[in-house]
Amino acid sequence: MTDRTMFDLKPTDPKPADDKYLSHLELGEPDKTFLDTNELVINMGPQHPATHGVLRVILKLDGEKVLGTECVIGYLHRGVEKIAENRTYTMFNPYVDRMDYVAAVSNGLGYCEAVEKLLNIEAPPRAKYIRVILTELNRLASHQLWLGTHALDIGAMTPLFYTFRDREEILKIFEKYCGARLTTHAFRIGGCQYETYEGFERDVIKFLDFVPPKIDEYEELLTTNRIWLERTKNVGVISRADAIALGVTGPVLRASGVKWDLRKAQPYAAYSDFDFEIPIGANGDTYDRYTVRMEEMRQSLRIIRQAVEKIPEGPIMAKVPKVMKPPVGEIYHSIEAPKGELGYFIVSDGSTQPYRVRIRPPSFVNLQALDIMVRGALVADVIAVIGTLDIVLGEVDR
Amino acid sequence: MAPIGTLHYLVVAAALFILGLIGVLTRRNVVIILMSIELILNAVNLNLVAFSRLWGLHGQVFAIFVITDAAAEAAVGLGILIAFFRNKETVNVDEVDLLKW
Amino acid sequence: MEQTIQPGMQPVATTFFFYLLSGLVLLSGVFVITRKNPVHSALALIFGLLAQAGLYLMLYAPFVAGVQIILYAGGIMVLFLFVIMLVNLERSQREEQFNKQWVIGLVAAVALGVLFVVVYVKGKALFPYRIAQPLENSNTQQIGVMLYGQYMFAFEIASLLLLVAIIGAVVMAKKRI
Amino acid sequence: MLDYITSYLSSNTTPGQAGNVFWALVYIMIVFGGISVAVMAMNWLERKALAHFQIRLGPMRVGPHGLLQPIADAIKLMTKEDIVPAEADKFVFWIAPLIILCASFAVYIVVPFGPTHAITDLNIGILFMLGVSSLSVLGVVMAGWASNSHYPLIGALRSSAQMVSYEVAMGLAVVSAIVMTSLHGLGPYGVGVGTSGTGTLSMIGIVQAQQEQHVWFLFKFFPLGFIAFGIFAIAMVAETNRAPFDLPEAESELTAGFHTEYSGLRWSLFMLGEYAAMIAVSSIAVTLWLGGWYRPFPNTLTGDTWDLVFSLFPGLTFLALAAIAFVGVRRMPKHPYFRVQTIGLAGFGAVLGLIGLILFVPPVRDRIQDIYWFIAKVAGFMYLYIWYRATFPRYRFDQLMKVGWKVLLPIGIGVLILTAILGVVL
Repeated sequence: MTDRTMFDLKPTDPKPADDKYLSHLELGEPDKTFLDTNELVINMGPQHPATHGVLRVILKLDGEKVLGTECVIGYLHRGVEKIAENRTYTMFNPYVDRMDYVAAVSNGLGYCEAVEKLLNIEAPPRAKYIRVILTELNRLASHQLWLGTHALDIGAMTPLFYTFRDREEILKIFEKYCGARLTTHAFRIGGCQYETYEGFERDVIKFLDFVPPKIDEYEELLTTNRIWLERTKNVGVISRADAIALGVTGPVLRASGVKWDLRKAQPYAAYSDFDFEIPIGANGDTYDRYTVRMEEMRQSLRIIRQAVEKIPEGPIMAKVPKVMKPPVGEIYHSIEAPKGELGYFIVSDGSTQPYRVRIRPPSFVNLQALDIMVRGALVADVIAVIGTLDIVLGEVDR
Repeated sequence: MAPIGTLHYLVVAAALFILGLIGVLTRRNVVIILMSIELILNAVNLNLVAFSRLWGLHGQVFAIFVITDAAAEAAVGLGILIAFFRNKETVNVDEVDLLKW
Repeated sequence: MEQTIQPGMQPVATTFFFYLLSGLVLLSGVFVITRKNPVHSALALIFGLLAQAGLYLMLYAPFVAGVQIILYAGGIMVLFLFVIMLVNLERSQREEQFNKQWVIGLVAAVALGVLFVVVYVKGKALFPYRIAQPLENSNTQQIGVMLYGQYMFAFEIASLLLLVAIIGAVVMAKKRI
Repeated sequence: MLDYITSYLSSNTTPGQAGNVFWALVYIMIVFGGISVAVMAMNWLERKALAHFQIRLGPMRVGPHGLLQPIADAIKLMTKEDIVPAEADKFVFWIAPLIILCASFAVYIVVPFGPTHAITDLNIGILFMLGVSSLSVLGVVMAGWASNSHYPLIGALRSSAQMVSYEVAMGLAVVSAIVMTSLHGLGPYGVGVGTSGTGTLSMIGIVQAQQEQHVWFLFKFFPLGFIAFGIFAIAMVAETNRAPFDLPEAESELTAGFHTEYSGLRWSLFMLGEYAAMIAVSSIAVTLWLGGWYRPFPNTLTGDTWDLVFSLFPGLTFLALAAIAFVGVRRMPKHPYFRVQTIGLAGFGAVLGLIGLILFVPPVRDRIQDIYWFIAKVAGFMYLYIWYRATFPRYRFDQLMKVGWKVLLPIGIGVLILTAILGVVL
């Protein structure tokens, strides 16, 4: 088994020219190890149960210790940005749902608001409130899915089923509201297409009463579990400075102790109307990211409750021209998606189709931190860290 | 066929000993030489246990000591082997031709 | 001694099992020293050692058989791992397996074998067909009493030996202590 | 010949000790067949229980409540293509699952289901069990190496390190139980050497020692016996590679660990071996600390009445199972589609009830007692295995090693020393 394979590389060997991936790896001189045998280079993914889709990570291992990683992405690339150049603004709206498919509502919100900014129109207040409610519900669903899969990666099977059970309630509300569960296409440029259905508020309130005990239940299974603590504390630590330097956003950034949340920093939709906290962590390890997300779930519930109570009456759609021809110019608008800052940079040439759309997906940027977080850790930590980064490959590859 | 007596076991032990000896003398791979030494020690053990059927349990007690010894020998032998492998990247005995490195 | 308690296990088909087990022992011995692939050698060694444990059982030495199984399972395990770690199989398959003195080695070994045979044939009186039947039922207890009684000192020395071996192995194998 | 067969029936030893080859073979077949059935039942129970922990239903389609699922799985696995990787070492690849299977089944030779219900009683019983069960690590390493693939190799190396380390803690816990056998109330296995104070390694002897000392070793020198049992209970989970110590086959890290490259029948042999090993180590725990085949309170709740009460348990258990089956029949949807399933479940319940009634017949009742209590205790452990799997996350490899060497081993040594000291002092 010490046979040379095409991936085996000794530090003194000249780098094989044909291996284009490994040639980027700048691992430096690895520590001299117990046996000084060859390092093992293994390929985690793209078909691996714990890489959350089709992420391929090339791991360079010394026994179980990770010397370096290289992410290979693009297995789910569908050219979303290029497609945008051949669609009108309205037609492109459903495509963004397919990026972060577990938080489709957030994607739609970001895109709609960006185009609204470009068109210089504003959605009516009721639409904004509906948007907040649905987006926060979606954040909850996304975090629940993250928790289930993350726990499954670390070996706790059971939370997955609990979170999926409760996520189902959210999806039911989505389904009732707009007919779709996953790729909702809930919002339109200029507001919402659908008025809330009869009993929407009641359903949401019921859900708000239903879910806090469930969140406590997840915490009961994990938060004080010794094995969970050992697996997550001081694992995948990323310092405040590193996190900022790498452009990491969302719960990953907040767990490192940076109080940065676009909902507070540059409020969009109706977020300035609500009162909520931004949970932050201290150490920037996997456990902090876990607690931050758990707390975020509760804060989301708080926001939803306020929104449902204060929801104004009125129109849900602003006056939008039938044929959208935004003035020549460019716009960058970003929102706090469940995974971090989701930004849309749209260049308009004055025609019905955008000249260029560039999307800044949070998962893509957060994934950069993987290498820093797992260097020197063990293989099992790579799994935990991939889980804790909460990446969605649809969004990374677009 | 004659009933199986002590002599039968002794013959097996002798044959095993010779096999081990051939292994030690002719193989180049240290790991296999260590295995051959195990064979030799086991031949000795078989002798001891066979004799213990004639003269009481002392042979079995001694066999246990031999097994202990074999464990110690394997540990030290493999330790030397690692130290050697680290420097020469080989486990062949006839390449051990330096007294120091 | 205590014939009143239990008759002890009666072995069945002694001759058959003797030839089967000793055949296995010798065959695996041959495999150990002839295989090119060291993993196969280690595998053969395990089978040989287990068959030998069977021979010990036939010799009314269950405790030694148990120790053989339990120690060698771990011991050979380690050998296995070392083979996997240290031996570059592809290279070793191409390499010469036997050293240059194999003729001398073979001659010496055969000479020794002849010596054994001579001793056994001449000294048949030394090894009578007598089967003193030690009490199999309390074999372990008797060995325990002997180990902690008569052989106490040797036992302690053995434990010291193991300690020295552990320390020695660690010192030699570890680069930085 | 007939005499040879019938003569054993009047003896009160195991067939191995009586030297009766016929009955020994019969026992071997019964035990191995029973274990195979138990593994299949365990397969179904684990899936059902795990499913209910996780608010799912588990298998429901094949047979009523998925009762025929294990059989369907077995057929599927047997007819599946058996893939051998092209670069694999064919012979080692072929033999590895067999080694695991043999190692985990050979252990049952000495498991005492009752004072006479064991294949044989070896003088080195527990030593034999530990030794043979530790042989399965060889199969694991061979499987991982022979696959000639990275994930299986890492899985195999992890597994070997794990099993070897936890064996040490396990051995220490076992030794402290063996020390307890030597203390007082020496039975037929303790005397006979001339020197009192030697204990026994024989599995039957260990259980009898607990009977003679009027205490399960779990409660002896409280809490020492308890701690030793705890160490064993942790180590045995690690030894069988089950959650939370299932690193060798950590699904999310190493896809499937050492058996990644296996498929079909060979893979099912690994599973069979794993479950058989789980039952085997649970049997060790039951024998050493939980009084083996003895019913609860054999010394305090004595007398004919209590004997009768406890002897009704086996039948009552089966009747309870039958009742559960009939409740299931009642709750079946009244739809023609479910008619076959309803009839099947009713039939299954009827068979269970019939077995329960047969177990009330006095001769059967008295003979089945030991086996029943032994299996009931082992079943408790089996449930624990499932419970662990549903509850715990997985340890990381270095943490696993830390637990083994830095926690369990020192505690084990301490418990052993304290047990010996208390044994001398008391």
